[in-house]
Amino acid sequence: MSMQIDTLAYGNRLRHLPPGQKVLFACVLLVLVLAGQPLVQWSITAWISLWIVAYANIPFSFYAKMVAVASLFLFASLPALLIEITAASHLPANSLYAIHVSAWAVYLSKAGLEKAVILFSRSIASFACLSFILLTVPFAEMMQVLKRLRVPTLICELLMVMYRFVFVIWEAAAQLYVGQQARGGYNGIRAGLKDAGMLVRMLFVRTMQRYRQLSIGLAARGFQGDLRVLSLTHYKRSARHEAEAVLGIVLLAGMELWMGGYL
Amino acid sequence: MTTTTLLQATGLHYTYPGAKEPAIRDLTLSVPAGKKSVLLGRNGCGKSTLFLTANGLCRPDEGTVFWQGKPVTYDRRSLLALRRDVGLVLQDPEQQLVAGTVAEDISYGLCNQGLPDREVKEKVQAALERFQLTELADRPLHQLSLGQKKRVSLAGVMVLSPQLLLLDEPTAYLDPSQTRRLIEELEQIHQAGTAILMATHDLELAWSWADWVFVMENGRLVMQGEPHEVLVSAEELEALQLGLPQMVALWQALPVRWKEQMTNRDIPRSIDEWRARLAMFDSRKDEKPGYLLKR
Amino acid sequence: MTTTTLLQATGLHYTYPGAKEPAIRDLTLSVPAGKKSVLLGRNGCGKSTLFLTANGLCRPDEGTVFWQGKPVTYDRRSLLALRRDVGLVLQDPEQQLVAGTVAEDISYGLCNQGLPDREVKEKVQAALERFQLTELADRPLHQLSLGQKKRVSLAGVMVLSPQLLLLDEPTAYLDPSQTRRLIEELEQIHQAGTAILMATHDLELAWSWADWVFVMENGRLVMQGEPHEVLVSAEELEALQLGLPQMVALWQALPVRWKEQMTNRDIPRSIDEWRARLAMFDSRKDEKPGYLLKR
Amino acid sequence: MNKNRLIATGLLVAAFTLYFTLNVPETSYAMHIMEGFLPAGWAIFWWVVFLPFFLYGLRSISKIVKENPELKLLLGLSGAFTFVLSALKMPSVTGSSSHPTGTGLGAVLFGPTAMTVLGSFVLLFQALLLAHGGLTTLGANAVSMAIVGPFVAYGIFRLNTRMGGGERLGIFLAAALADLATYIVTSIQLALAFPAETGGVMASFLKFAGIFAITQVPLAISEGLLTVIVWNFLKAY
Repeated sequence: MSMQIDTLAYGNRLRHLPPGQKVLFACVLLVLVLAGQPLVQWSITAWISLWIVAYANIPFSFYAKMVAVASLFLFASLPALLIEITAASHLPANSLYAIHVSAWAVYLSKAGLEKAVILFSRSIASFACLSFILLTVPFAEMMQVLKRLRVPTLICELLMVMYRFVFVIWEAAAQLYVGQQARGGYNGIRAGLKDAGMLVRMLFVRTMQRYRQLSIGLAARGFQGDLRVLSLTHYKRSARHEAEAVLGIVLLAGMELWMGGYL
Repeated sequence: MTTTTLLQATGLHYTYPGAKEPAIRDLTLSVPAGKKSVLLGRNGCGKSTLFLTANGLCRPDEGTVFWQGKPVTYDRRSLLALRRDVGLVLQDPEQQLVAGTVAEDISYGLCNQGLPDREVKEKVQAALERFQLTELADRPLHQLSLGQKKRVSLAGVMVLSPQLLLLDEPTAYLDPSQTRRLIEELEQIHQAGTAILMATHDLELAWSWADWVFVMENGRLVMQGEPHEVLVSAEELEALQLGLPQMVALWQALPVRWKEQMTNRDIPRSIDEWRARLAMFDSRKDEKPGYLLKR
Repeated sequence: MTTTTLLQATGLHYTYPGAKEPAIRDLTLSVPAGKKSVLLGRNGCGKSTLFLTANGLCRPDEGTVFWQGKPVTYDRRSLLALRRDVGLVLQDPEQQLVAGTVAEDISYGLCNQGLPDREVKEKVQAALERFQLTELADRPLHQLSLGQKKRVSLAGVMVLSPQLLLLDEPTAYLDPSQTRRLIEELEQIHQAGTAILMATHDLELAWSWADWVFVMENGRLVMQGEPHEVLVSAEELEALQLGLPQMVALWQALPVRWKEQMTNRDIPRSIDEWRARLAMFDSRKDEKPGYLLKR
Repeated sequence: MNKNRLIATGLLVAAFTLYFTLNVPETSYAMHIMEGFLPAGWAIFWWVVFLPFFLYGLRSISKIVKENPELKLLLGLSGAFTFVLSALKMPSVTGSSSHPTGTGLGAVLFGPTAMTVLGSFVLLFQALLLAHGGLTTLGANAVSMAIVGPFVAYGIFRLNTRMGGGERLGIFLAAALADLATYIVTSIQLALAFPAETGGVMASFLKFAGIFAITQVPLAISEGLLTVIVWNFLKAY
């Protein structure tokens, strides 16, 4: 696994827009998706994908792969939604396909299929909105949004340390993995499990070392119990993007109302 | 600049909890203001412990640390002030960097000092420019190269305008061009009035760069002085398992009769000085100097 | 020893997943048997990637790696054999040490090779003695000093009797005496028939130690040859931001008319050689040589 | 009808093929309920269930941290460690690569309340850095992975110790059962949101649980084994 989302987010072309605006935009759309009709949901998917791929300049192949991987959950759940089992005598008339096993019937339910279709459009659209946040608001800026939302300081501080060291520890794990392989490790499943155990242990030991070192390193910088930092970033609002966002949301909301949704 | 003493330590002893041997023992030294000092010594000789003590992170079991003549008291306020005045850059930048982005990280020390936001931002801005980090300001730390990380950790310390900068092996793992760049930055820092004390294993660097040399062995200070006093005796340095800087050894190996002809017989401290010493021989112009002498 | 080729790479390209720029591109090189080679280049030039490729840890996107003339196939068996024959010592020993104690760690590679327990024990015992680690055998790794850790990581690789030893900046953070000791150990390893390829930033070490020099830049091999071919042109090396080894620069700066009088005009590769070149001038014995020449 | 049948069969085959081909390396990520999968009502419901636990955990952490602020660093590092653990691809009993969730080990090492907070953070990072799970479904995922998992692990470990079971057995059971509990809770959450046409929630639960068992049972076993190995190593250290 590589943390490519993070890398792409720092290089996205909508980086200069205020992060609060981007998060708000995606959240409004997310609400519309959760409450909306499939047609509205598909429109949102298309529109936000345009923002992601065209405006933010995220490679389409990466975005598509991200959606595909996330959809795994959807596909994994499909059989449970579609296939129903019942006594043969109770088989609904609108079943799409049925196999009879003695007194039982295993069938594809029409209602299940409809549910799956709805679920499909909702999940994909919501995921697209989430992706917009992931790919256009880098984590450090997300933290600024959280601070503005008055999320407790302790949460912000812990998230900051975590974010910083996720990458350090990840790097350490990758290095250890390479180190083991270079000495012929991971040779077979049993040895592999043992090697993985060694790696996790070393990683734990190293994490504790890091803790001791970091306490010293930060104390040297005057750590007094707070992990407060300030950000310098200047964001530029863009009238064009704001106009498109507002207009689009109004149109989508209108479409939803017109189609008799429960907004 | 007068050569007042910035940091002074008298009779320090410190033993890490659980350790058998003390890490520093009966250590007495004075770090002069306005100088570029290096601290030499084998691994485990107590260099790092001395740094931690200088910054107030280790409280010595015995002895006293003085900062600008006043003994360091270990209450919170004076420690905070000491840590502003004595900047410590540790070996591994990962040890010292904590925030999400470069600019945020540089602001950390300032925020700890409780400065108002506007001032913090101004100072961070200035530090970013000074260390040529402006372009990286919004980059997350994990995307930086080692050289860049080291620059950020230096910037995060220098932004507090310390009067003494302690550096623990800043050149390790740097390539020659990165090392050169770091030395240039340190030169600027020194010019701007900050005293520097650098722990290093690089004897060549010590020879060419330092104004003052400390040598530690086994928790004690065993030699100190100007480079041409400390770094020229093969026997003494060999006994400390350090060896001579190459330039010194090579100069000393030059035939005595050549050296006698020279006007300036000091051991050169840079290649340029080396050339200058020898220039008189080629200035007789019995032939065109090789192209390598051009530059 | 004949100079056959141990490791050969032709037209290698490799781009890390998600990276924009390839880490190595169109890289073709041969590592000769029986030599002590160094690999120079700025940080990020692709040295480490080359090492990983040589050990079969990176599978190149294009190009082929040959081991003793045969292309490396990436199946499990041949990889295991390759990793026995090509020992890789990484920069930071922490990257490589995985077990609880010194002896356990040294046995790790042997166990992976599936050797019988008795043989493993014998070999570990021999390695402990050879690297003077016997006393530390049962010590937990985190109690060791850096120099000891580096020795353990070297022992853990050498215990497999590789034919080629790859070392990634082995001298970083070592003090001069530890560095000297490491070089002695490498000398023994080389004498015993193992070829060595060391990545380093230490130009002095490259000059004094290597038989063969590779220089990489931007993922490509840009220079190779014997030290006196590669490490003597200030202009070329400056362009690669490397600079000359000090000894070469100082020698080149000696007046031409002095050098003309010498019988052997090769650039010396050690202080002893330097003295030997110049000895003829002092052998005229117009005065007693300085005490520093005694040694 | 005939056409419908064909489409339905095709969809089913496609779904299974996709599931089994794409699934292999990402096995256990399939346990994160994806963004938008739960209807709004259920998403909110699980957030409401989750928050009190989270706030309780946060309060207990903030007390500890007030006394010793350095522990913030330890907690942050532990969170990062857990996240990395959850993102590592590990050899699994089935031979494929998958990952351990690490909640079992974390709960035994750091205690279940701290693990609730750290676990939620790990889920947030998984959502933000890896796009696994989601924000609206974070509540539901946190209930199964950051609350039930750690508490089960901790409870089992304590229970086993009290009953005089061996430590290794306790660790194995704690890690493996925490995984299983997580997956059962997820199945319940899905079943509640999507009851079956016939048989209701119970039938739906069996279906979801049955599907996820393919990946989650072997995973739970390998996580249990791995945790024991790690535990042994840690004790030696």
